[in-house]
Amino acid sequence: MSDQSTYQRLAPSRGQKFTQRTLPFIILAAILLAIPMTGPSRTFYTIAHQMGINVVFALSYNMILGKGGLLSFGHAVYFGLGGYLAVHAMGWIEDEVGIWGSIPVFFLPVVGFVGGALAGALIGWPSTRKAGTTFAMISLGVAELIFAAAFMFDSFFGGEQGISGDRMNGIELFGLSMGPIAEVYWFIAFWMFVGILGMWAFTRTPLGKLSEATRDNAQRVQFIGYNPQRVRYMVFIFAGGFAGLAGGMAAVNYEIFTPDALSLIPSGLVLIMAYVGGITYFVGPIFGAILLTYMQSMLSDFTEAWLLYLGVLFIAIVMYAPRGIAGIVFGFIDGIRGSESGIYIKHWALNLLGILLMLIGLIILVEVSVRWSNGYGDIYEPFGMHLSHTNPLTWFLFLVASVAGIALSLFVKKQKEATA
Amino acid sequence: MSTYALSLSGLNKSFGPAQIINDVNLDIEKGERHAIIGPNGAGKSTLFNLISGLYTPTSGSVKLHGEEISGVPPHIINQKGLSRSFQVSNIFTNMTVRENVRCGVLNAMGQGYAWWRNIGSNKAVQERTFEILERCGLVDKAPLPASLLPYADQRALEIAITIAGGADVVLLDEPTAGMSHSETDRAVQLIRTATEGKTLIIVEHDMGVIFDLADRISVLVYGEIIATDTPQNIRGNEKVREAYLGDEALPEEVV
Amino acid sequence: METLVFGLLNGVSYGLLLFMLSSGLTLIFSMMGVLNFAHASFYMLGAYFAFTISGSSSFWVALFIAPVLVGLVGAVVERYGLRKVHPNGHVAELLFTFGLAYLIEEVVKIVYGKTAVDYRIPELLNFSAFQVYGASFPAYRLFIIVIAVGMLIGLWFLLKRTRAGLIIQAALTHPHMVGHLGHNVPLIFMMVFGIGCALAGLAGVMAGNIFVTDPAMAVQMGPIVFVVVVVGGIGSLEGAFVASLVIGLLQNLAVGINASFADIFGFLGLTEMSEVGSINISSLAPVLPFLLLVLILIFRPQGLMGEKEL
Amino acid sequence: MSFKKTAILAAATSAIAMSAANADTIKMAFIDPLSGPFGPSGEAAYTSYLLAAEHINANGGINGDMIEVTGYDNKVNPKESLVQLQKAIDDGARYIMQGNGSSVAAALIDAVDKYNKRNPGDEVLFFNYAAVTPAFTNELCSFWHFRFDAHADMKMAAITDWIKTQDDIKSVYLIGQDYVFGQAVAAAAEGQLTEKRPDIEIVGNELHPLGKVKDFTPYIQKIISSGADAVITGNWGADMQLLTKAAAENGSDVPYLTFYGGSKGAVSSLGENGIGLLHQVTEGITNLEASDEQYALIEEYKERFPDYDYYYHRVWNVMDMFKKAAEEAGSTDPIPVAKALEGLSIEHAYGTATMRAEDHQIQQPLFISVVSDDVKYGVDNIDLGWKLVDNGTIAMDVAEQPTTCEMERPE
Repeated sequence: MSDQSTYQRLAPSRGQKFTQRTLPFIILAAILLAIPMTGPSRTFYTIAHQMGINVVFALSYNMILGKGGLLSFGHAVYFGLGGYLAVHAMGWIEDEVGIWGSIPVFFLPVVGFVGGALAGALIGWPSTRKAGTTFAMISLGVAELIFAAAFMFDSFFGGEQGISGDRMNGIELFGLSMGPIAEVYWFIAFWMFVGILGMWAFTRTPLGKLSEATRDNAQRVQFIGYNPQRVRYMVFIFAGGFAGLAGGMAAVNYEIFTPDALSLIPSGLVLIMAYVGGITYFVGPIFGAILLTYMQSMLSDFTEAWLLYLGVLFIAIVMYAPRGIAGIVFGFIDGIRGSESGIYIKHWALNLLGILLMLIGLIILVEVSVRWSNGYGDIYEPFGMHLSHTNPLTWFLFLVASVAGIALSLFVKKQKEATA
Repeated sequence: MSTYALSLSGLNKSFGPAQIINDVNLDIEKGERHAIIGPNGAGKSTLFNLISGLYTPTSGSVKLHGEEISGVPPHIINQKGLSRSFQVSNIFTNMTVRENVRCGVLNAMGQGYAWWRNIGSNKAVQERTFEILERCGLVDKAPLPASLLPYADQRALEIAITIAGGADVVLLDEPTAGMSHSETDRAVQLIRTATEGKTLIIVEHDMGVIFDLADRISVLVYGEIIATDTPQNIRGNEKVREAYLGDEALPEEVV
Repeated sequence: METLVFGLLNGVSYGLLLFMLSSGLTLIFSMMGVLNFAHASFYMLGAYFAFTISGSSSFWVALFIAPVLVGLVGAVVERYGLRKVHPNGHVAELLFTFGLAYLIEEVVKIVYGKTAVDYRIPELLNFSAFQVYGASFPAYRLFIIVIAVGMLIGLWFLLKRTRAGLIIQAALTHPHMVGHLGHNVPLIFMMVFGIGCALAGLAGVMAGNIFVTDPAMAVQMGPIVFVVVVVGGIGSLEGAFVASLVIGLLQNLAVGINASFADIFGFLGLTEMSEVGSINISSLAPVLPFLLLVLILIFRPQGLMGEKEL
Repeated sequence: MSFKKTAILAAATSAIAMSAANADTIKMAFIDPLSGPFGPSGEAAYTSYLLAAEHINANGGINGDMIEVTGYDNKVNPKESLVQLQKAIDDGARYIMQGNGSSVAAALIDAVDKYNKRNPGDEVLFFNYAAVTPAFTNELCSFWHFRFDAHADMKMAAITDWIKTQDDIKSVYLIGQDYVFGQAVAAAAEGQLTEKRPDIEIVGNELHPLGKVKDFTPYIQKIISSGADAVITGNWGADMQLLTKAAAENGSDVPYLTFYGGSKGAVSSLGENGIGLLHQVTEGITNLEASDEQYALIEEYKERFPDYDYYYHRVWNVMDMFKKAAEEAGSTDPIPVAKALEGLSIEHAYGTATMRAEDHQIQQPLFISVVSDDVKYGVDNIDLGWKLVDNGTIAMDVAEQPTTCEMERPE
């Protein structure tokens, strides 16, 4: 018995396993169950569903980017192809083609998974033989190719119009007619949970670990008896499958798929989601997906220039925080637990203040410019201030905020260097 | 015909006009500890790359336990029981030490490319990982990211990954390069225990290590093996002395 | 016959434009390893700058000033952005330029609006150069050819006949060697990036008025530029030149062909009725460059004339 | 991905907003492109809705309630449109206006049907002001959908009737956008030409990708080398403008018979070359004889939105008919309004418009006009404008087409 206890010394304890692995999922499930009890609005549901889909999509992307080291510019292809297959399946369910009549719409994400995985298996075979920039370029080429080809094969892609379906057909499962938005919630929540759990479990499998090993050092993987191309290929199929799962969720949620779903735009967005969230952490893309979806649907109501803020955020993350939001959050937690937490918090707070000041400067500049450029005579009026482009106060505020923010950041940087 | 653990015959490798390996013939018995020495640029690493499958020979053959392996991809050669280390640390930098070793263990434990099992629930894998870590003195460092290890420990991890798969033919490429004296002693001890009962082929510059470990030594100069013999005989070999003249005055220092 | 002549004429002028645009990226990519995602954004900036300048003075001023401005923007981006990201590797650089492309597009939307601006061909060149088969060939397209050839000669002269050019050439194939020789590599990088962007800007000045100057023009052109660079091969301006012409001709000739798959593969039993059979060759035009890209990457990763694999 | 232009509207109509403080607002959602290649098409219609709403509000609103029009940018993408529809409904809109792109309209009709089925008592209506694929008021007709523009077959009938009188047109080239609408136009042209002028040869039938072609030169050169005597196209937005631009550059000098020659920039990019050649079919043009009020409206629009021209006359028809229906029904709820709209007629500036009850397709006179330099109102801020051609008025009953619609109506 002593033998066993020695090797188990390295494995996490039962308590650690519970707090690090089981507990987060229990909390997630509890949150998902609790949300409808708060009586959310239609708007809330609309955004929450989009978040659920994006969370799964972004996590699937991170299977290849963060865990596999493959930068893809065409991940939406698998989302789209999985989604298309699911929409077609929705049609087959409606028409009761073959055995489809006996399959509930609730399980369409599985069809999406199969579609995405098949597409991954087909396209991944030539493209995963290479990694790095070559892979990135192939993914771009394939994405453009399939997007362009989508307009030629109308029977599958439906041309400009896309393919529509009706989710209120087939067998009802769990008493869900899937019609009203509040019923769709359970569908999205269920599959989001399954998707997160599935992809997390994947990281714990031998293949999941080998994927990380291949990312770190493909050459060495060969000398522990594995073919890195095969590892990449298999991981790619799974990533395609989970992207397809998200596509299947989207198919049921929106009841339509158009060729644009395969284009570079969603592929770029999922890249930004994963990267901004933090690709080195499993939860990173979840943060990113939630933040981006929020920006996409809520921030876009407040400002026309939300994509500009997104671009600034993305570049700032690439330049100053390559571990993303998750890196910032976990870094902060480690920092306040660390031995010099006092200094750490001070630096952190000053930095935050600096960033906020710069952000204020940026917001003033952008919002005033947007309205000036539109020429509708609209004026930016935060907190009752009347900031037009002719008002000196506008430019004064912009200058003060920006300069103070930059100065503060530089000051903190100097201080950090001095203490280090 | 008795099968050698490793047998090279008429091996040639050229890159364009440059002939790097020139008609190398070498047979290594099972269980033998064989060292390859030679001046810088002699082609030692290229030889390793040819044996381990990273390069395909221009001509000639490489046999592992009598089976032809030239032109076979590295991972297949590894599965057939040949493992190698690298001159510069070649580890999985963003994973922990334990995960590094565990990856090395997977294939031998029949895990294949499994995606349906929890890596943590396989007892045999955990035991084996622990055993390797313990043998390489890395147990205390197990939860650290490999990139944060001190240099000597990275070298130890390099060896740990190499032997983790349980290959019976082990190629070590300068395992003690850049180590201090005490670290080197520890490494030699590690190599000795870790390769117990295995066939070992080692490239080293530290002659102390070589003469301490090796049963036989081959001397590689300009891509050719000029001598293969026991350490004693190598020490007295005129051709070897000539080749090393002005490079590293080896035998005297060692004696 | 008419189709062929039209296709050739348009293909060559479009191909040369593509070369003008992608030669800069070939320089940047070969030397710095940066596959600049925002390269087409600089092309867009060129068009917008030219629109602004020609509005307040004239097209001819814009032709000289706009590329210089774009080049300066490029140099600033390299100095204060890319250089900071450089230590984090090529993927980080790629991501940086990817974000930059977003940023430039949004800034353009704010400054110039979300729809196309009315950037026009200068009156002086707005006439028909000659007639073929009843169609007139616009003088401006001829002008594009002249400018592109001029740029080609200028670039050739710069690379082959000047000291800076020799250094750049050396750096194309052996980037790290140049540093060892004691040259100021960061400065060279900044200059090459600036020049590359300026060339893209020049392409924008030339193309913005025959196509459309709108915020989507970068996204539309970007992938094609990648195709040219990758198909041409790393470190090979000749390759980029050939690839540009091939793609220009391919796309223009394809549009002119009035045949469907069924007409060509009819002997295989393909009919107009089937979905594949009814696809027109002309509708294949947008697909062809990417097909070429994927095939090249799989079967000849060093590109048409490159020496290194990607 | 929309930016709601409510703020802009509020600024533009702030005076009215004040007076409307204590009345209810009727929220109307405008879902159309407000950016990209078709942005100008959307903007032109959107600004028309804003002005129309402003006028109704200034005259006391509808049954005392004020109208609020909010723009949602759909980028002519059906999927994005459904996202925006969802958002519009969440924001409280019960009336949806859309026109650009039959692919979008098809998705909206379907989505509105489903929504109304799933959310009884909470219905929404879809006012289609420009998506003219005939199917929407035939086999795909819906109680919740009303079309305020003549559909493709009706417009094509006007064009082919006119061609019937043009003996020198012996061959025709068809070019259009590759989607449901472009296909419908091509089919209508082929069918009606063989019926009315069997001697005319169709020398080309080309579909190009929607909104993606930046240079129509190769297409124009195909047209020129085909030797066609006339070109028929349903292109709109940037696809129309770029087509005329390439036509001018390459010296194509045959009549262009279009649905949407009035798309922003088409006339100016053709310039003088377009005189007597570029034709369009519409429900009204600014240079027709009209009342002083109509002239005042045209001038007010131009003054307010100098980038655009008064083009979307049908937008005023949408709003006027909505107002009249709501007043007749005594309610602004969708179902009573829809029932009142059926069979409703109004007198507008250029004739009578009737909403045919059986398929919800508007019936009205159509006008064929051509680019001319002898006009009261120019377009694109140049001196060229649209002038009625001889015998260019097609009476309502002539333009009328039969329908196959079998509509399901709510209780």
